[in-house]
Amino acid sequence: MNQLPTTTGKVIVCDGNEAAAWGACLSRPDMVAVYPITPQSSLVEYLAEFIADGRMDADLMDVEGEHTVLSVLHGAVLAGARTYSATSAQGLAFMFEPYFRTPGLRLPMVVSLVTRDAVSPTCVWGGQQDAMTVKEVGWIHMYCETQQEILDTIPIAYKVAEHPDVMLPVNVNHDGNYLSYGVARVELPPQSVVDAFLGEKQVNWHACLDPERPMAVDPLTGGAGGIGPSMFVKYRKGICAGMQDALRVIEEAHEDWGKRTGRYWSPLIEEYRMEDAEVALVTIGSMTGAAKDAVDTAREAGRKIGLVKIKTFRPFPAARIAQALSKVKAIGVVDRSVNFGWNCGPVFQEVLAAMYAQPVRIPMMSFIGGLAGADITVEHFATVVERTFRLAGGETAAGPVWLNEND
Amino acid sequence: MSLRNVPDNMCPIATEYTTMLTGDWRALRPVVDRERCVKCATCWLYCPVQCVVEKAAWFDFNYDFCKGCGICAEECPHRAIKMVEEAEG
Amino acid sequence: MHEVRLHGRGGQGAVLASAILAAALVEEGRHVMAIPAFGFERRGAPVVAFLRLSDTVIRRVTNIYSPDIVVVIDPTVARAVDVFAGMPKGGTLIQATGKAPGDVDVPDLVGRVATCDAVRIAMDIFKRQITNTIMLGAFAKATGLVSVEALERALEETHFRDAGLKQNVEAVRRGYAETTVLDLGKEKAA
Amino acid sequence: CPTGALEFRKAGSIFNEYGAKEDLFVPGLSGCQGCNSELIMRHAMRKIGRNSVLATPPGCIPGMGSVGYNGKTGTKVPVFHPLLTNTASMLSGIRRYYDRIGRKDIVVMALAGDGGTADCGFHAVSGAAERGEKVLYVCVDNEGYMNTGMQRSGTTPYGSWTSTTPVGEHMKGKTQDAKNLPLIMTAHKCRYVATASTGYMEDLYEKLDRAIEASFEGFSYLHIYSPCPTGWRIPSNKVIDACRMSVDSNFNPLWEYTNTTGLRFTHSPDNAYPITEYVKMIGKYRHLSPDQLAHIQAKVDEQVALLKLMAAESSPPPAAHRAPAGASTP
Repeated sequence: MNQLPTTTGKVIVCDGNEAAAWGACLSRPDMVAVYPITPQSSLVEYLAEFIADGRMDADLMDVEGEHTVLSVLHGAVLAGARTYSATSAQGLAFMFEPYFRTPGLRLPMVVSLVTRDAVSPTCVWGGQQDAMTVKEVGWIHMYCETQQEILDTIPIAYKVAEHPDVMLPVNVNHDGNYLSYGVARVELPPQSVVDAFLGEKQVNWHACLDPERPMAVDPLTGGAGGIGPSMFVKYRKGICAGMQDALRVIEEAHEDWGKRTGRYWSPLIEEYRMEDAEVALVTIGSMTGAAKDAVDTAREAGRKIGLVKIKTFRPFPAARIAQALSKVKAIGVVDRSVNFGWNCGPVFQEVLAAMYAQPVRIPMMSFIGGLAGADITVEHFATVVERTFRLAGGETAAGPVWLNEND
Repeated sequence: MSLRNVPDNMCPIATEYTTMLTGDWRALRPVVDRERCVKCATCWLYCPVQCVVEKAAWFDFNYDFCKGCGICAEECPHRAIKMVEEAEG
Repeated sequence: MHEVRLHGRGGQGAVLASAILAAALVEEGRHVMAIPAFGFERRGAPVVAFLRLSDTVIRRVTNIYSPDIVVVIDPTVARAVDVFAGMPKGGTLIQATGKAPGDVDVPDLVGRVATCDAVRIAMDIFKRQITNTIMLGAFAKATGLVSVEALERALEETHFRDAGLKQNVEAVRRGYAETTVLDLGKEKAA
Repeated sequence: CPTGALEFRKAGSIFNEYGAKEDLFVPGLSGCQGCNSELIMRHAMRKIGRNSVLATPPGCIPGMGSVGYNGKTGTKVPVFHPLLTNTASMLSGIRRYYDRIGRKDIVVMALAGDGGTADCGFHAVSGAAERGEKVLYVCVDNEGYMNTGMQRSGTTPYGSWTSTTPVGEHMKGKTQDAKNLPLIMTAHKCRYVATASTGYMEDLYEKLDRAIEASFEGFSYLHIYSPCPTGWRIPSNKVIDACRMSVDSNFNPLWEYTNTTGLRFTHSPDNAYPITEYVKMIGKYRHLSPDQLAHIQAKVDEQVALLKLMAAESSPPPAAHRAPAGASTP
């Protein structure tokens, strides 16, 4: 191995893209495939630099587009490699064909999504429309709140992806602009800690392309009549089972990481000041910090409010969310993307479904903000708090509320 | 980890071979004239299904798989192969 | 908590300056969150970067709308943009200019003015108008929030190497030494 | 050789060398009667052997069962369906990782159709070639999407009937010329580029030898012309005849190219038959007008003239190749 970082809990100051690159570096992927796209570009530049400097012992595949980025990594995983890449928006769209195949082959890859609003209107700024658009494909999706959480979540993602009960690809998502370029204090865990945490890679024990273990990977499956359709169902159910098992494995992996580094991130959802809350906000990603500040301000004014942050969006931790929100009188869900067909945010839609089994129907309202790089400020959250309290007080839910509409 | 430990719902892979008896596609069957065959292997070279079988003094066909395309008869430089109609029934 | 806004022009390194300042502040044991304004940074066009610093964890990842400290690393960019926008009463202006602080035209709300003839120093050191690290020295002098030593250590952690590092260390030192600070008094700061 | 004696000797020598080698596909693949792609697959893998990883992107080759159906496989080496669009990319990833762990003797290869190579998969082929990935890429060119019902592709020749270039009142087959993919690949500085045909099997075997060797050093591209009896409307027993005539008429000239040796014909383009001798064997050209025939002949001559220039043999094609006097390009 080359001169990998020997730092012991070294503190650096970096943006989210560099934090992601460090998370990848510390996870020791064998192969990294890259193609630049705003706002991910500096992330892959960091990877290239790490490899050029010998800090990272990985093969750099600088290829002709995102479709090939994911495709070379499919080949590499089937040959036995641990892999990493990152993309965003139009790159993710171009990657979609192999992206869709990844969970079906149960390839335990980790790919960062630096989230961005997708065209049209043409936009190169933050938003989560890209990641939300691919939520049904079978990748695990985790959303990070801070630069440190990005770095820590990448090794955790490998641990989850390669767990024999899971064997699914993971997207570790961080918000374009605010996290990708936002600079903060980040602690680098020692390499030995990450090595011990991850253990031996387990990437192609289930499916491989190796003359020493010849097999056909992905024979045609299905067709009316015969065993084909039932086999197809079996594999689809297998992915569903892997997703449900992932809920447990994600918690275990976060717990293990916490023990080794002292940083315990909430694995599925984080409950903030929910103890006696009568009103709750639901947030996702980097908006959460400003929302917590707004919650504190409201608490100081004597209002009983809390917050639930969603870290893991796929698999959706429906039971945990229902449990956390079951006692409140109103819920305000803030999205950074749009669910066009339901005229609300996609997170709102999911929380709504999670609350279905509750004996009492709790009023909920959808807020959409932060599209196209817009800022969701503490003041915007004050509006969310106000509207949600009015909802609790009996006002009829109207929505969605577009937070930056009048900025 | 060996394949035995791979759950059968994990992902679509295959290690057992398919067997399809394409011989029943055949309307015409190649028949070798053993007197004329000089074992030049031209039929073997061009047979798309590679069902030509070497015998001691001539080349013959595995009729389980021969689809009856007729290339062997067409290409045989010694006109040692004839395509004859499959018997009905 | 302090909120800092840096104004410059594309190519002068305002964003890099905010990242170096962030690193230096972390060296001093503070928490930081630095965010560049997102746009197409083109050489010469006005550029803004934000930096929040605090002794406790900073949670909000948002832009800055009411900076109590404004650093202007270009002598003429203030003609193009309102560098005082959102500044609360008693705010600090740190301006790259050859003028004395008392000669800088500022609105009443400004409580402290610091000036540094950064372009002249830059021409001495770099032979080019790169004022960003010089103005970090000015920031240290004007605010006392960060030491020159911490800035030097932060420079060592960045991409600067060898001659470039030496020049930038000198830039920070001279920026600190050649900055004049004028307190406009309690009546304005109140 | 009119008596066939030469052919006879060559067939015997290939049989002696490879007859005992294992056919690496199961018997009973469901290629059409007389399928030339099946013939190519079986010979190619017999030559290449078990220490290989094989990609067969969507098309007739997996369609006939090479990757298998419903949990069974048709191939004895590691085999997979890439997407139609990413064959060369997946192979790049496999090869790079095997190189990284020191397993450098594995042949990492594709048996791909023209659609996945020249059309929607071209970005992957071009990118892998540009990066010099150590991959053997065999394109089995049947001039269209034969597996999905005979639609046109970028390599479908001018005038061809296909299901998306039909013959009707206003359109008489394809109105554009085929792209010449092997020539495009020479511009990628591949380690090896060659064209081949099952009409000249010994030439194909020799090129496979050189292509395999080159694939350990860089991108190696072999383009094999493969008439489709079903989609082209050829009697199944006449497929090899058509292969030979496609070469003998210069419709598909045989050549090879390396960076150091340049382009070299492996079958003389001189004294070629007129193109009419070839197209009359093939149903998809049955409707061609004299103008269309003249266009095809002119394009064939143009192509050979260019190849000759590249081979530094710039003498013009013989008069017998020329389009009939007075013919115009439609």
